[in-house]
Amino acid sequence: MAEPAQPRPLPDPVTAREWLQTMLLIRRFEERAGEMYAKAKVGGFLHLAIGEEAAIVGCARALRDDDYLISTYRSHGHTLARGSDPNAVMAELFGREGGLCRGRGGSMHMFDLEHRFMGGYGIVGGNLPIAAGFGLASDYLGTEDATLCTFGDGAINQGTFGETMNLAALWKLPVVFLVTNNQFGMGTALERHSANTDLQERGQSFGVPGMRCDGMDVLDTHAVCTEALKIAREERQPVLVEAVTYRFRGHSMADPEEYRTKEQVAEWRKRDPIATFADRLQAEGVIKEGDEEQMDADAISVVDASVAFADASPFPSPQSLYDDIYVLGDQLQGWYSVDERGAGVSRGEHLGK
Amino acid sequence: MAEPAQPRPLPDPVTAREWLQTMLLIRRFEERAGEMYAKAKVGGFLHLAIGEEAAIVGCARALRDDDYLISTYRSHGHTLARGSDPNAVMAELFGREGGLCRGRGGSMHMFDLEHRFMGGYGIVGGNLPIAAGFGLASDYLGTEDATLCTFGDGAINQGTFGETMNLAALWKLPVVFLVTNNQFGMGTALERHSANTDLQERGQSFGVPGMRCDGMDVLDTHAVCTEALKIAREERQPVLVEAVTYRFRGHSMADPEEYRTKEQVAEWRKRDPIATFADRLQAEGVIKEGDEEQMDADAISVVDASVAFADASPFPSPQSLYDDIYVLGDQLQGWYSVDERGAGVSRGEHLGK
Amino acid sequence: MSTTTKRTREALNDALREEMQRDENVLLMGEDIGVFNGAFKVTNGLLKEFGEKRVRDTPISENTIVGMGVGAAMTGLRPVVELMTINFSLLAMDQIVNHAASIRYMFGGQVKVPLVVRMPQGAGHQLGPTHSHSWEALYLHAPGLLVAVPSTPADAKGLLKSAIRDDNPVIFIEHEYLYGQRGEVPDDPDYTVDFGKAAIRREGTDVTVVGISRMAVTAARAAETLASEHGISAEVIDPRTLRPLDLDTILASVRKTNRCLIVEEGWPHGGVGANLAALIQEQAFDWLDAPIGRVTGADVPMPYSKPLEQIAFPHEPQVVEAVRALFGE
Amino acid sequence: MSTTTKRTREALNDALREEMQRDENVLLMGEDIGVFNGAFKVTNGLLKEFGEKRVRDTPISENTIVGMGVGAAMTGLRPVVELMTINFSLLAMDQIVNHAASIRYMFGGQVKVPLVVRMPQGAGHQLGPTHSHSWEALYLHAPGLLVAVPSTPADAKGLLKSAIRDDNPVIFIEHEYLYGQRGEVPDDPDYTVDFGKAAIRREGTDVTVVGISRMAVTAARAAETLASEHGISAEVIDPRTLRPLDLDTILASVRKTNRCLIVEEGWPHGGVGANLAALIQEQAFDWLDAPIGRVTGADVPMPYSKPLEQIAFPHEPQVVEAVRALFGE
Ligand SMILES: Cc1ncc(C[n+]2csc(CCOP(=O)(O)OP(=O)(O)O)c2C)c(N)n1
Ligand SMILES: Cc1ncc(C[n+]2csc(CCOP(=O)(O)OP(=O)(O)O)c2C)c(N)n1
Ligand SMILES: [Mg+2]
Ligand SMILES: [Mg+2]
Repeated sequence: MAEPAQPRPLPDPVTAREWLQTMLLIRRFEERAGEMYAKAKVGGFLHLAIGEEAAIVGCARALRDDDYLISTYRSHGHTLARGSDPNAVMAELFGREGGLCRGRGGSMHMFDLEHRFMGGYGIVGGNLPIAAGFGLASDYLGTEDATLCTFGDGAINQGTFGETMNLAALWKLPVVFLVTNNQFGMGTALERHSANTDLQERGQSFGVPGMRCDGMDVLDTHAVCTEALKIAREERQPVLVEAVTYRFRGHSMADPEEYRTKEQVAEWRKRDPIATFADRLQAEGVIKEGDEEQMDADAISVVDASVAFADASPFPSPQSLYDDIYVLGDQLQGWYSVDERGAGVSRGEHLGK
Repeated sequence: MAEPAQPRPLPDPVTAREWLQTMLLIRRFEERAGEMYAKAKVGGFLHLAIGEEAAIVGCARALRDDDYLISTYRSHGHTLARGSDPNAVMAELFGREGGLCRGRGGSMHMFDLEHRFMGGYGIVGGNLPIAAGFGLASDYLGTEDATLCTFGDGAINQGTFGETMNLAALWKLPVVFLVTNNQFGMGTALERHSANTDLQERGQSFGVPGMRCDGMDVLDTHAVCTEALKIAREERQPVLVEAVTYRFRGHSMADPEEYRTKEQVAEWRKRDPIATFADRLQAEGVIKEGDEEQMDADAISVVDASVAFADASPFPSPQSLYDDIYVLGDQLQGWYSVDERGAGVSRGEHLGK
Repeated sequence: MSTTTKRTREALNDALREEMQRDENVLLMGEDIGVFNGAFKVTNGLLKEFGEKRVRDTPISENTIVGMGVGAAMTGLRPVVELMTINFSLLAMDQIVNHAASIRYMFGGQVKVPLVVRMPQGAGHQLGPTHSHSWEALYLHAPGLLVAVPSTPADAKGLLKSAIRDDNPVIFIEHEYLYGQRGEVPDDPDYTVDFGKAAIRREGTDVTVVGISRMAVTAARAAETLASEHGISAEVIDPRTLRPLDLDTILASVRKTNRCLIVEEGWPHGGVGANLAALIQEQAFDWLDAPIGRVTGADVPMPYSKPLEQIAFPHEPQVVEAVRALFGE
Repeated sequence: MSTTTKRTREALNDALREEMQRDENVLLMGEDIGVFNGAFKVTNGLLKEFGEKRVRDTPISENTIVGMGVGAAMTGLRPVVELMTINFSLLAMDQIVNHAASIRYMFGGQVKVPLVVRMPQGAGHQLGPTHSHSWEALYLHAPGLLVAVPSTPADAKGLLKSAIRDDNPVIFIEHEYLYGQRGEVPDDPDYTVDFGKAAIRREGTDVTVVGISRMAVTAARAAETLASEHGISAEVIDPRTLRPLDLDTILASVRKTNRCLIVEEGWPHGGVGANLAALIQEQAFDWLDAPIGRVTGADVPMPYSKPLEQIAFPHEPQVVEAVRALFGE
């Protein structure tokens, strides 16, 4: 287990409280999502980020509003941190019309354009080139926007990693690549999937400098990501940041966790990013006795409301099946198909001329 | 332009002469192939390795007979160096039944199992995983065979590069990856396609150590590849070797070469790997006045014979079109198809049961 | 022939185990197939039994692990590579089509590539548009590959054993829904199923229904309803392999029934159904009393939301309805 | 409408230039499109004219350059990515199908992906099994993509301009043989060709011949021979785009001629011809007097050797022969 970072100074009290509040929200949201999965309200694969809240909030809070954040299939926390409506996030898990993506994407495919949360992606490594594309657009359009792209330690072995590092360095794109090293790609431990386990070093051969932060420490994650974003934005130099963290739960809901020991999990749980941050805030007088409980209660009530909202939101109508595959218009009015509904052509599919 | 390497000691005279003879053969073969292309005896894309003979012979001679060599679409020289019959290589370029691959592969897809030349591949970067697979088989079968995989500076930006480096390092495969840095990927100069132009460094982030050799110097290339193969074979540790070289001709036959100056080409031509090696051999008394001319004449007559052979070799018969797509046998006797010859099913395609 | 009831995943597991016992050059590679025992538990217990040399957890590098399989197959091994889901196989498509499928041909027959690439596909588990597709049509397109789409535990086992023994690269497509389904599996360790032989799941006289992968099961159920409720006698054919394709059996059936419906889970344009319809109408035009019908998955990236997903792939009622439409009902 | 004679590659070059002039957010990315002026010279002169910001030589990283195109398209640009040959697009298939095609749908319509991926395909230049295939069928399979297969310089220009202006991801498939072919191209810079509208290349009454990409040209030549030597009047249709597909025009023709042949260069199993045959027999069964015929590329990885290559893709005589076979000749 990596050593904790040296203590960083706290931000102003309002900010510090907001970070704690957001981490609590994510924690409670994830727990509830897990419960809803057990109740079959949520389907598919559900990947929780419990334990990784500091890595999420620390990086998200280093962003400006106009910056782009892009993540993986483990991204409820990221979109919440970015400001998405918890109701819509929960409704997405429920597969409802009121979901962030109208129920089309589900847990693995969150997206919130308004808050520049540019998506969770189900293909490991698939989001790196896309992130570089955002950086290219920012550069091309001459904006000051930067992009932060998170992915896992397992994703670092995909071909897109090397390709994207080289291109981002070559074209001097304002992108920070954040590898969330939670020690495992599914059931495969870091040292069993990577010859070089020093992940922040993995970009160096391509000309991308690396930094490491303590992903269990929201302050350290925030400070390092802020620095990295500054370099990306001002020096037009991509940076690879490794956030060392741990997921407390299984990879997804169906995971017997035979690949790690209970002791290892317990060790890491001692460094719970929420508890440690709350302790610090209390020690420094930013929150007082009872504050955390109140904030937690607030988080729970937001989550409660999200479940109520999701439950009340209707399922997408069958008629909407073909919506939004294409941008329809003068040129493309529809298309021919046959499908599950028998031999005829179906709504939305006929070329309406 | 990189500095020439420090002079290395010569091997024994018989060996030294053989190296020179092989480089001359490759040079003359390539020149003649170019002429045959101009005469439309050879079709498709023709990529010549003129200027890269030292990089080819130097690495090929570092191999044992049972080692595997695998290369790219620029591999006439590699297969010749490995011992393939020049007649069959030329016949392959002519698309004849007597070709190395019975005319199916052409210039870009040479292969000679008998000499463990494991193929030229037309997909940039496609041969790296395959080379790792050879290494895996050697390891699995417990042989002492090593694999040497050559590819270009342009190929180093493919995703397969990073994926293969990691896997080869993780599984400790006995493979040497030789990046033939001839300064260009087609018309794109090294510094325009790679953020980090120190190519031997490109494997380090993945745990693959790098070495560099002077690819214009057969002795240096041989020495460095020998060292690398020893590490790969004995320490079960993949190595990345960069051979710094230059192609004197265009990327393929249709190349206006607008991406480089005549001066640059002229500078590199001064370091012609054959001329410099011949001079050295003469200076050290391994060959005497007139020897090189005789060896060159021998090379030319071998190439002459190869053209005569290729010309006399028949084209594949139309009936052989469907040969060797599948290994046929009890289970697979053929398959159904319709094709260019009209609506019926064709020979080799009918499931004859 | 004695049999035992097994789930498809157990039958596949048995096939892998038996072939590994039979031939020491058979090895498994894939993401989380070892310590994790496989995302869908097909490789359960095999690491323990055969060790790290023969059951290899890989990094997440689809193109390279398939490519290593190609290379290892060219030099004496018989690798079985698992890709976690068919959607991820697009990352390996270059190694599968430009390399595995072409190498023997382009090198003039000097070398063979006895590689098996196993992967599950299919909708129904709300995995959304990056994990749920059915793409057998992408692979049947390419000469040089063999393609299997088993629908029963027995076929899964018998075809996988044949695939491992075959000297050609095989794309072996499993279905996530079928993993948990049970069936009788022969105990004989030498039991194999030949490629290129369709199975007639149910004999019938009025219409031929061809079902692909899971849809062979759906088609068979629909046939029961057609018989009991509509007096239509459907012959249900499961081609089991798409390359080679046992067109003879399908044609013989269509020439008898004079009507045909093809049921698949994949997308309609350029799907298996289109391919079969084209072949059948070419070879049996004069026997057809109605157009060849198709029931396919919807022409959409698979949505997550359950009610949308459920209407985006075929179920028994759609098959019944489509067959009846062939009779003008 | 005034026109000028141009080669396809010039027409494409004009389309790129005009759209870049019209919209400053159009940019080009690809291997050797700049300093080298394009492997097939389609981008000739554009780097010089528009500079390095808008004409970008990339490293050899197909999946990532397409993926960057996806990302840039999602955030305000209109990237046109060139892949040097369709075979290499398999490396980018994950970004094309799992990402470009799915993103709008899976994110509930919040974002669009106005990306064009251009690439040449086709045999005839002895480029062997890694550079010569015709794979439009791989891409027409996937909902979310549009697919264009122009066969004339005018269509190449008009469709490429439409593709760049369209808000959907477009797979734009050129043909290496056609690059050098000449034709009349309208001068009007606002000339575009709509997707989803087939072109009737030749009117006829006896048989409908549908030709895809280069095969539209081959089919038109065959039609002349059929008329002059065999008294058969063929109507030749070039669908021009495969998604959307103008099935109406094809059906109207088949309902008039009662016979149909589809000519394509790609592989037969799961090809465009199979798809069209399935659709046509479904919608026009009662009008068909003969099975729908197909002439396709041979079911082989494309061989290098010239005589083998030449028999591995369709030529005019095979089309003539296949049409005559539809009349029992
Ligand atoms: C291309 C691809 N291959 C495999 C998978 C299956 N898969 C999903 S998550 C995962 C592990 C990823 O690990 P990591 O990148 O460390 O992220 P984490 O789950 O730890 O957040 C795998 C193998 C996938 N979704 N996409
Ligand atoms: C996947 C793929 N992309 C693009 C090409 C086209 N192409 C052929 S050679 C080449 C340049 C390769 O350069 P390098 O690797 O340096 O090798 P060199 O030609 O210099 O020997 C390119 C882009 C290809 N064959 N395969
Ligand atoms: Mg991880
Ligand atoms: Mg090069």
